[in-house]
Amino acid sequence: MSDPRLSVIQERLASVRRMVGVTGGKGGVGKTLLATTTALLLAREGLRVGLFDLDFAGPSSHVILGIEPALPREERGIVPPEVDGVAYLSIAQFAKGSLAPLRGEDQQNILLELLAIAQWGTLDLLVFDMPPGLSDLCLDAFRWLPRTEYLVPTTASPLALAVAERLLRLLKEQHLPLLGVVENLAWRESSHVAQLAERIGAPFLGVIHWDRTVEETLGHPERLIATPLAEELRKTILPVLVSR
Amino acid sequence: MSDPRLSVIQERLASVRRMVGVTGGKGGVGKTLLATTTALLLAREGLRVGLFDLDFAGPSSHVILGIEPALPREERGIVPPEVDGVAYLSIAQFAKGSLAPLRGEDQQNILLELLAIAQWGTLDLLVFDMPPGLSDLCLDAFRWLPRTEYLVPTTASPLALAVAERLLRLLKEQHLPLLGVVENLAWRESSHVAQLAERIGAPFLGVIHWDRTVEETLGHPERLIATPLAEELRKTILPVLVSR
Amino acid sequence: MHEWALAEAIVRAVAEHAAKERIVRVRRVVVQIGQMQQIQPKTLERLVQEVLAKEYPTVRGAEFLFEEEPAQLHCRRCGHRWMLADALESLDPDAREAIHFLPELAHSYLRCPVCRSPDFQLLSGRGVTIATIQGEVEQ
Amino acid sequence: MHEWALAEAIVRAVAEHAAKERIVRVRRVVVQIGQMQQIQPKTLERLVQEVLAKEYPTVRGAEFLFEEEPAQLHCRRCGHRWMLADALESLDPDAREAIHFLPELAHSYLRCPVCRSPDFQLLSGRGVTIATIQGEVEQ
Ligand SMILES: Nc1ncnc2c1ncn2[C@@H]1O[C@H](COP(=O)(O)OP(=O)(O)O)[C@@H](O)[C@H]1O
Ligand SMILES: Nc1ncnc2c1ncn2[C@@H]1O[C@H](COP(=O)(O)OP(=O)(O)O)[C@@H](O)[C@H]1O
Ligand SMILES: [Mg+2]
Ligand SMILES: [Mg+2]
Ligand SMILES: [Mg+2]
Ligand SMILES: [Mg+2]
Ligand code: NI
Ligand code: NI
Ligand SMILES: [Zn+2]
Ligand SMILES: [Zn+2]
Repeated sequence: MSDPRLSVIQERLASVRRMVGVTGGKGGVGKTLLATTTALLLAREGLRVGLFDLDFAGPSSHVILGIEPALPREERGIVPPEVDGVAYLSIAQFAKGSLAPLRGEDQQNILLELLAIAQWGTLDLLVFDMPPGLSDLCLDAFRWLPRTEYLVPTTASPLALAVAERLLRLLKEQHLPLLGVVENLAWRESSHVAQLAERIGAPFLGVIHWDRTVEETLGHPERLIATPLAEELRKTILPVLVSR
Repeated sequence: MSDPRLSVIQERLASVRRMVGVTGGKGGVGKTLLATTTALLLAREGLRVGLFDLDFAGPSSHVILGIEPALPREERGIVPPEVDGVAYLSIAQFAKGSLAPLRGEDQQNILLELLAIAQWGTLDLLVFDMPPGLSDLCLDAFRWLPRTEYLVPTTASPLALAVAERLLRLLKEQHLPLLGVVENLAWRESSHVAQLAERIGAPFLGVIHWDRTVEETLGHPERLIATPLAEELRKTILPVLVSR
Repeated sequence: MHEWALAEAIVRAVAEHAAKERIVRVRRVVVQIGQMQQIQPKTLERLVQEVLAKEYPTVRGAEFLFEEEPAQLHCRRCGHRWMLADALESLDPDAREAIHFLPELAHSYLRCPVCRSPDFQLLSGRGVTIATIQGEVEQ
Repeated sequence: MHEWALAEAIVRAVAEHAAKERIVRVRRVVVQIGQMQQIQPKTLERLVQEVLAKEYPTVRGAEFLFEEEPAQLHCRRCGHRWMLADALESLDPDAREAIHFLPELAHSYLRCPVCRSPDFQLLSGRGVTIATIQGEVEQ
């Protein structure tokens, strides 16, 4: 017998119009900050937005949102609570402070369980904050969340570019929807990211600069969406998410 | 029957005096850059040093070393080639450009295979560049490389601190040797990392500043070890590695 | 009741299986409930009937049997195998609740009784699985 | 010859097993060689004897049998199962060499024949395993 949870995933996401995975291979390129800020901004644009932190081995979006994670309410499953206008789900809501290391197979089980029990309801957009590394979660998203469109932030550092390139080639090879590449944490002019996008044949969405003011605002969504970073997100990322 | 590879791991590492894992939970805190630069610096101090890139899902140390990865020579196993005085092993030497995503169980198998076949010979110190996330590789290092002493770089960002704290508590709970915590990528005064170390009861080794010059030197070890970053590593990290 | 979501998953999985195997009427379904997930068979039974009341004509009327599956764990570090038995009962309610939702969170609250490692595997008794589906096949 | 390292692993594992089970003289060992790793039984046989020439008195003189184990793969995305057969032969030498060292690198060079996914599992035929150890136990 196949796993009964597989039989309800599509049902649970049936009223979610679009799914967007923020991924990039490398850690520290800003996936979590961009995914979270983007979700907050979209909610202010009047869209019904969800944010699902898929970094089960190292969740951190709750720190940006500034919440004390608590168990979601139960109703025909669990209902992702609304945080600053965003329906929000993270393993931190279940594990609180004490999250032990989780192997890939455990992460896979957690993903499946949460997909089976989370009642997202009607959403215009569900944003996935993906973990670093091309590993289990990335493959599981490919098979269980095939509608996901990908946004790939990377820095211009050769270390990040090498990993981003592998990921982009994989998305292309597997014919997965690729919204585009963004350069993040820019602190000087560079054309490396734009060139990579061009070489791969991926849309280049623009540059997000290193914003010295953003760190103070972590934990304070209202202040976060008023930063220069948020302003740049409005110009680079929001158009591809709001347009269609 | 147990896996025959398990029977030779200790033998292969029998002449390695110390093993040091650079780990930190979060991606992008500088694990790879610090592990690689530290290995290069130690080699210049006259120590016999090895560097083993354990980030099988996103290797990048070869980019810092500036090598075109090639298959290691075979002799009673494989012999990690010497790169700038450092015995070096990375999955990039086998996979070249085309590394597909690897699940945790595949990474575990790769670790076991490489531990079984790599002939490190006599080393004063073997440095492990660990992957981000508290996941398979971290748990496998605990069980198969129990002598490993850990160095934990983190930035002062609350996002990185949250993950570093979980990791440090785990190392403490499991009574694993903890060399200390370093603040990396510092661009302004902050006492958060020092305070975390104090709270956990871990040695605080000092601060490594964000170095604007380092990016140009990636791929050029001789230039990398002449940067302000390398100078700071000599003061913070080298003492705990050379001393004993 | 997050159990409702699992009850629906079970019913849908049975209905899908029936459709695929050309079963026109499901007679009997055996469901195993892993001890880790701490779900009451009575609760799941009631919720399965609630789900069935609305849809799924091929499954309605089937007898559902719920069996509790004991949890067995295996330490990856020292090789020790053990039964969970009533280790869950000694945990505080928050920990039990977390494991109720996500059995993998057991790694945060339990340790190998021999070597204290959190690196153990859930061999059995994790969650809800369907063991048997019997019914009448289309002629 | 990186195979030497694996031959040593096999011999040490047999010697450890013998010591634990109080086998004073190992008679017969069956080793399976996974097809993925593309190791010649003849080569492994020779290297095992080379290793044995130096140490391991309880194992020396034992008969070693090497069996090739066909590789079976299973696609996690579409569920397809297939035998590797001679798919390896059609790869370029670099790819074969990479898989020879690290069978997991097959994910970089092979795809599911049905859905083209790189997300498959090596069910069997990965690498070197010991199937049987027979010998005389201490009285
Ligand atoms: N544009 C930016 N300006 C300033 N800081 C940033 C920017 N993007 C990311 N950061 C910071 O960089 C660090 C890594 O970002 P994070 O979102 O956690 O990356 P990832 O999720 O890819 O690992 C965090 O401390 C975050 O606050
Ligand atoms: N002290 C520093 N000064 C400047 N750049 C740094 C410093 N430490 C790390 N970096 C850069 O930050 C990025 C992340 O570092 P990396 O070593 O890849 O982190 P990790 O291995 O933890 O993911 C890289 O582009 C690296 O060159
Ligand atoms: Mg992140
Ligand atoms: Mg790294
Ligand atoms: Mg409950
Ligand atoms: Mg060869
Ligand atoms: Ni419940
Ligand atoms: Ni070989
Ligand atoms: Zn144990
Ligand atoms: Zn397939």
